[in-house]
Amino acid sequence: MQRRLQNINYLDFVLWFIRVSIIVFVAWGTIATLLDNPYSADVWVNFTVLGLAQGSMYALIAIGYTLVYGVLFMINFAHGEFFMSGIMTATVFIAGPLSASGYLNNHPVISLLLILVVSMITSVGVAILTERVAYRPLRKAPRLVPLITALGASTFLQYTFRGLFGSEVKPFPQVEALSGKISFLGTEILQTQMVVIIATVIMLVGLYLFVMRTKTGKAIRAVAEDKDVAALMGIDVDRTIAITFALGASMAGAAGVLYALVFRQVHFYMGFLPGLKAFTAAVLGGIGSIPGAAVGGLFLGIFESVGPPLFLDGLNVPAYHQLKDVITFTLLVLVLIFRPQGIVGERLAEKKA
Amino acid sequence: GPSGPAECADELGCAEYGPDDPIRIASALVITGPDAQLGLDSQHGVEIAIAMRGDVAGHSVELQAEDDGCNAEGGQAAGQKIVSDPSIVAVVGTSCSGAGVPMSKVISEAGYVMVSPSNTAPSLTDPAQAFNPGYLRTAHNDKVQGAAMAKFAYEVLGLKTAAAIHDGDPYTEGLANAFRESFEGMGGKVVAFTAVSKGDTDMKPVLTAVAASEGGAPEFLFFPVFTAECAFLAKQTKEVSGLENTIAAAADGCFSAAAAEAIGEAGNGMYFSGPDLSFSGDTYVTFKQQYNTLFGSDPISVFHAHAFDATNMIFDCIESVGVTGADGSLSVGRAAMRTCLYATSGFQGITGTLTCNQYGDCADPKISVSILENSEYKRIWP
Amino acid sequence: MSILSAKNVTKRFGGLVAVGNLNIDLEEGSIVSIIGPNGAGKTTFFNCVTGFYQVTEGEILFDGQSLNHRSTDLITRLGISRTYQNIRLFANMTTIENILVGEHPHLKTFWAEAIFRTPRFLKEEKDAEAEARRLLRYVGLAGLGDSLARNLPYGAQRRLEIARALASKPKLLLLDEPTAGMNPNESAEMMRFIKNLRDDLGITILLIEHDMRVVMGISEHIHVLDFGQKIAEGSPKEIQRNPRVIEAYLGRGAASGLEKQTDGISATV
Amino acid sequence: MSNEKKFTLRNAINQGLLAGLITTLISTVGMVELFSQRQLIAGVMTMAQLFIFLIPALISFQTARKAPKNSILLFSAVTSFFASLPVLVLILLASTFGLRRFLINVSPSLIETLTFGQGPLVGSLILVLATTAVGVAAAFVDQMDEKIRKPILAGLMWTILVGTFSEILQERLRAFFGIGFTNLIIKSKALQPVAALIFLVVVTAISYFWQQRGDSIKKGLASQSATQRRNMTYAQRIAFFVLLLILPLLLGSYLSEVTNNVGIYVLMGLGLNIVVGFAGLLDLGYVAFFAIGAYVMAILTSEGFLGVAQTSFWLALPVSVITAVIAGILLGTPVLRMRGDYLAIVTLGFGEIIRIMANSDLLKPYIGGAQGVLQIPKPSFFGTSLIQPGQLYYVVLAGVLLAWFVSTRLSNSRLGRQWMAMREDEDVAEAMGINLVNTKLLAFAIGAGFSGLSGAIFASKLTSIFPHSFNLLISINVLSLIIVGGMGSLPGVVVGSLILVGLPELLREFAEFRPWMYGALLIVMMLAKPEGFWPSAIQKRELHADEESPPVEEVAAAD
Amino acid sequence: MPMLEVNNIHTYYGNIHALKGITLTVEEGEIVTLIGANGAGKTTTLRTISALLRPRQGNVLFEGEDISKIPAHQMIYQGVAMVPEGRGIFARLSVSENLDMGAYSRKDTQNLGKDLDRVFTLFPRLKERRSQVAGTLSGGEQQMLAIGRAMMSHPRLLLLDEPSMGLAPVLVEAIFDTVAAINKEGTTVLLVEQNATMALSVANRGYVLQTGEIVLSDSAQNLSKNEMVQKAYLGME
Ligand SMILES: Nc1ncnc2c1ncn2[C@@H]1O[C@H](COP(=O)(O)OP(=O)(O)OP(=O)(O)O)[C@@H](O)[C@H]1O
Ligand SMILES: Nc1ncnc2c1ncn2[C@@H]1O[C@H](COP(=O)(O)OP(=O)(O)OP(=O)(O)O)[C@@H](O)[C@H]1O
Ligand SMILES: [Mg+2]
Ligand SMILES: [Mg+2]
Repeated sequence: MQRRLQNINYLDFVLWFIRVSIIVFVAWGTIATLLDNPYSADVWVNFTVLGLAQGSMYALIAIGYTLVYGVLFMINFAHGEFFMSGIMTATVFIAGPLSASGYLNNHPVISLLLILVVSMITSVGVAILTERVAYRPLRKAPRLVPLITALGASTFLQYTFRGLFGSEVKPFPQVEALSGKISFLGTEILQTQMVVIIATVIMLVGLYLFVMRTKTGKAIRAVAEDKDVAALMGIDVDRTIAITFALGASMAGAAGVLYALVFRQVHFYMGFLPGLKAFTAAVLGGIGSIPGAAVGGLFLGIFESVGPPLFLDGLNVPAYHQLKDVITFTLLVLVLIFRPQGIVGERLAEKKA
Repeated sequence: GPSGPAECADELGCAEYGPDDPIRIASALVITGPDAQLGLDSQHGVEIAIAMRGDVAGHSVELQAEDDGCNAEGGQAAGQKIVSDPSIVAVVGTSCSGAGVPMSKVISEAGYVMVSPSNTAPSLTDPAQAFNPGYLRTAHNDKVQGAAMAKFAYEVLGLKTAAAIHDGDPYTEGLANAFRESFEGMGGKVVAFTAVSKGDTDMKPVLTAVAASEGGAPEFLFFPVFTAECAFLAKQTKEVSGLENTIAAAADGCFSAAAAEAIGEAGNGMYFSGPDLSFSGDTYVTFKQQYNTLFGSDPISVFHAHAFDATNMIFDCIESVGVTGADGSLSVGRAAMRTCLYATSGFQGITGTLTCNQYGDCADPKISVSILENSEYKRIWP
Repeated sequence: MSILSAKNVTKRFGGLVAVGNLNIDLEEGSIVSIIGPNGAGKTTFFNCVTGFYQVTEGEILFDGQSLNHRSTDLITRLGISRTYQNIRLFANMTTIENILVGEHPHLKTFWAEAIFRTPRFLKEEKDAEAEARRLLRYVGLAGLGDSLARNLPYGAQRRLEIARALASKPKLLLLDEPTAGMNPNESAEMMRFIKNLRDDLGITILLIEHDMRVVMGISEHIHVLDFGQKIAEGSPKEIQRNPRVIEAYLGRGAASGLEKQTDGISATV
Repeated sequence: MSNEKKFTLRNAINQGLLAGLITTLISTVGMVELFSQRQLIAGVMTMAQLFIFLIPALISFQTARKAPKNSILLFSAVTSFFASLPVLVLILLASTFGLRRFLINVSPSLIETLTFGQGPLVGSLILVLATTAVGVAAAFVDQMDEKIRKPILAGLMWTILVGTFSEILQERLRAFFGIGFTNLIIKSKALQPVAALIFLVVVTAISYFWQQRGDSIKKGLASQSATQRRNMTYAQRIAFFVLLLILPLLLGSYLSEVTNNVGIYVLMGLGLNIVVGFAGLLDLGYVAFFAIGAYVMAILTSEGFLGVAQTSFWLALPVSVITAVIAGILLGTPVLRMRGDYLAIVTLGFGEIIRIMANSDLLKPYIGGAQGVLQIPKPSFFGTSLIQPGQLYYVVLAGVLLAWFVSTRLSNSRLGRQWMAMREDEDVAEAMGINLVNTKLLAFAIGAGFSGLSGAIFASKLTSIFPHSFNLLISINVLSLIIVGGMGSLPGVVVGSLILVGLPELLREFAEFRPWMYGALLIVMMLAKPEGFWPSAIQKRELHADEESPPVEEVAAAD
Repeated sequence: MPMLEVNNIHTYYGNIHALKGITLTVEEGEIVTLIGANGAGKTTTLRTISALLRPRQGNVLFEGEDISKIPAHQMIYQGVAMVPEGRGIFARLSVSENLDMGAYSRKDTQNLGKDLDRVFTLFPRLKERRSQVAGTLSGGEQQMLAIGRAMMSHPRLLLLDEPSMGLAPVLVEAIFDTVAAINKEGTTVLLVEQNATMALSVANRGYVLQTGEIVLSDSAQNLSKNEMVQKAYLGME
């Protein structure tokens, strides 16, 4: 034991110090808040459910990051723009006119399906084009290079859509059929949020099954491991990668519709922050893992919602909701110090020689 | 000689134009990034002012449009660019106060003059803080608007508890603070003063927390933020338990046709403070028509009118201080321009009757409150 | 005195016992091999010695000092260095730079001295480079100092890896399958080279190999692992005839082939 | 080459359609309209027209090179004809449906620009004919002898460039030669036709003669003795330093301002280059240290109510740098064990945390919150306040030179090798006796120091700082510029900054399309030069080492 | 007509001229081996045949058809499968998923069961570990899996790149037995090996490669008697 202590180095010491201080701080804040008891139990449940709904959206977007990362080991910063492009297009060309003509609320199911299809198709189209132009030629380049083109593609797409549709916030019509509240886990929740949670679960499970069970899914996983060998098996690597992008983008396109249903407005810049959050969620859960993206997204959503009041309210921090992202990222650091591979990520082998 | 060009005798130099040269003014507004609609809208105002005015002092007018990027470095760079061009006589800008601070310094040191259509930060016209000679604005000072909204809520609506939310932008933060100070000063209670972040979409946690404030759910909720966040807040306020009876209000950052459309039905009965844009005059009707033909929509934000006025103030001064030579050339003294602009008084603009003080506050500080009904703003107070 | 001794070393990965209760003692100046089927835990043992893994149980002593809980850099500073089963050079650095990195534990100057180019720094750099070139010659790569490591042919890369390992002036050198992927001729050459290392420089050598001609040709002592356990140890002759080893590892064909060959080979080395 | 596919008419059509689609995109996002009034060459060509014809011309040029030898003109004509079709469709749709309801920039004036003000029918005809003509012309140029083609292309390119940057040129010309002379060449941003023609001819001629004589000059250079060449480089170096010293005089205040901005990014880039380029630690939150440097400078020197000390710039400078270094170590520690992309996201988080904290109501009483810190004085030097960009330039230059010096010295030292080894293989580096903790922290600390220095200069240059100036985009921009320049390469940092910071600044005229162009530029540049514009010696070695390393036999013979 | 005909191929890595005109043939039903020192170009030859690399000059004919221009992922449909150097198993897929990937190109899914049985009969170890994640298999097991996976595509020509590398002697024997068995079942094999002794003992013919060129070709028996081969590759002096 004594020798053990002797050998704990500076780094371990500091890391422990950080862990302990974050935990102490969080505990202190939490206790102070709970003693103060500013919110009733209902409110806490409410916070959690709200976080759940928001987290579902992150999870859907995070899937795209994770899929692409799994296959190309590349952070696709343009993914947030795939999300934006689909719903922007669907809003301008479909939702707007449909709502203006009154068709939307008379035939909500057909309309929503139409919106969903257009959004997903646009997102997928943009994704495939981006992959073809900005990533495929660079597959053999150093890893940071596609990262930079991704950043370039992100800006380019934002401003392309801004140029096409204008810079103002565009309203997305309220769908009457989904406008009420229903009760869920003992609290009132918006129907749209319920839709988000349910749709997310369905899509995540569907995607997981697709990737684990189908031939194409297995091909994706094989390409992720070794492109040359996958080609030897008869897998068309370029096509498979394009499919991966398309899958991720279709999730993003769907997430766009859910986003629009809940928040009822779209904007050319709307992909940036959710994209960043989803990326954080993907890493938090363990990048490269589909369940990881789901767990990471939910975790992030809930922490964003519950974290600030729980940890900061009792400490009398002014305007503590501002510090939401501080909490998020601190949490991320904490998680990654404890589990460098993310919450459910596969353990990257211990150092191996 | 008698047929020669106009001579310049101004201590700060002149902007000089040949007989056929256009007069050049610059704009420095935010036209990129997430806040672009604010600046684009103002820039449209300038463009329409130019189009509607026709020739100024016998010369056509050309606009040099710059981007202030809504940040300090963008303002400084745009300023440097502008002052390196001696043919520019005056500047309409900036959009954002943050860009205005360094830019006003550059402009001032170079002897130029700028009129901002949308800077509202008190510091810019405060000689103890960031005021520089050569800086004026047609936008009102935050202090005025915050106080007006507080007065409306406390005295007109008779509400005793309120909450305010800003988004960390210097503008919204300043306004929310001004509101709080006035409201508390009058005896009201601010039960929650909090903030969201720019780019946030899910406001429900914040709103839920506000609803559950220690002092009880506020009767009045003021969030003077910009369109996107404003629309999110407006819609979600209706969806949060506990805030059903709270009266929501926003400010001019969210006072536009586009905002009204973005908020949609949720905005019914919401109050908006802003410069008194009764805009009843014929000018505004023409203005709107022009806007539609040129840009394909109604104005997308609020400060187009201030930009329009700022531009016309500049034109008026060019006409009054410009010296036309015998050959038709024009020389506009820079110090004279400044003096003229600071001396503006009783100027009839869309935004009201403007009179500038010595630190460049020109706005007709009439703040009105409108109510939104079926996507139409209706002025109700005063 | 034994330079390295592993005492009841166990390494587990989850439920898997990669190395179980292993005891190994290494005479200073000897050449010792570890053999065993794939996945027997040989490389894992190397990783435990060099600090890549922390042992789950037991203790490894080097020169009487415990290596437990020491990080790899400290262990290298004590005088152990190694090569890797899959070559791991600094691929985008030149050969000389690779060796210079290997010399790291013996360089003393502070980084700020580099900024001001103090005489001490200049001298040290000069000496270090001279030493690196000497090592390069020693492993037979003279003239290749400025090529990038990744452009070297396979065999040259193996030798460069050894040169880099030697640069830290180790007392104990661990070689993980140094002749993998070499043909018999090249292997024989590598064998001679390894033997010289010990004879010229007095470095103790611990070797993992699957090529029995190499193992039997140069080892003075052999440990055989299977499923993390030591199933036999002894001189090459003893090991070749050990029925358990033949069963688990050598296979009857190879064993009988070896009987014939080993004498011939060791005679030529 | 034998493996190349035949280029058919079908390919030509596809190429044409692609070109047309790009042109249509440029039109629908609003770029064409923005420049419809902007004269490139007065009365001859507007910038909008350049945009309409440039892509078809380039692609026809491409087609001409691939087409079968006997039908080059036909192929180019087909390509450029089809290039006009998508635009035609746009015109058609716009004039029949109210496309503008959806696509905000498809305005009547855009259609007017696209149809040259001649109404949809005649205008479309003109468009098709003109595009085809341009394509055929491009093919003609391609057919010319290389000796003539290259000079002509050079002439055209330079003329267009001069027209594009006319605003800045105009200002500089005016400063040096007065307004009368300037107006002969450039008037209200438009190149005057006669001047343009003269310029075109002169550049073409120079380029022609340079090509003719160039070889012999190069040969002459090559035949010089080593000492002669060394003297050359000494002379060059001295000339270069003199140029650096007098640069603000040549540039004037606006370009000096641009140079200063570039310099501030170079300084940051040099720091991040140590972290990412040398040590291989992907840091996306690098702006944090920039912010810390800036805030320390601001709080220490501000004359406003937040200023605590009102010290001088020179006193505050080392404090800023040291604070940034300490922050580098503090923030570096928890991420020491993280690798690759995990590191990236966590550092990104740190950057955001710093910005959010600076912006928060929590710290507002101390550092101003959203309202920032105002009234920061500019540095003064022996009593003169360095107000002008041309004066501040020297402060920036000194900072850059210092960082450059330290970077070079370190990269050629033991520490530099430690960083590289760590970048290549962390585990093995550690097994070589390298203490990863110290090595990484040194990289973080030195990188943070440069960034802090940069931030401090930034704060006093701006005289007011706001949290918004320290957002993620800065980190991204700095990372991009070191990759565009060439990872690990010091001159690359400068080149990258010029391209990604200087160029957008000079292209202010593109207004709201600057980010759009920036995005496109990043993609195009990385596709064209994945290794960067000025790759480091190592990377060059990687690319060319193949020729150097002797064949296998020699190695075998060596022992 | 030979099954595989490689005509004077030149392959480059960037500027490295790795193959300098390799010409070889493989007849149906044969086992042909390529031997040579490190870096001689054996792997490069196999990668060129399987279209992972493109020759700059020369061509490859499979059953008379030029295959040097079809994409790599089409090769398996032609009947050519390769076991790459270092095994190339999909480490995070399970053993049976790896085998499935081997059958990715198969259209006749109803016959898969039979082939799976064949693989499992040949390698009972794989059957035991069917659901284990492949990355945790031992080296020898991984090699078996790689060969089994290639067999799942029912190739007519199997390219094997150093199947015995890094394996314990006992496994080396097993692997060569397997190669012989596969060949008996009708698969033609082109085998690259460092372990020339073993390779020549199972092969019909062999080629000797030196720095990108073929320096010798003969029947396996003659090669193992050849003095140069003995000296250089069989470790006999
Ligand atoms: N990081 C790790 N996590 C889990 N299991 C591991 C890890 N490293 C090694 N193992 C397992 O430990 C066992 C021993 O592996 P090791 O690499 O030591 O074998 P080896 O004797 O070197 O074999 P070979 O001769 O094939 O190289 C194997 O079953 C291997 O899968
Ligand atoms: N990816 C690559 N980039 C550059 N050069 C390469 C690459 N792969 C192989 N080479 C070079 O090509 C030549 C032939 O290599 P190849 O791998 O075909 O040899 P080999 O005969 O299979 O050798 P080994 O027995 O080591 O497997 C060698 O000189 C090698 O260095
Ligand atoms: Mg091993
Ligand atoms: Mg090989």
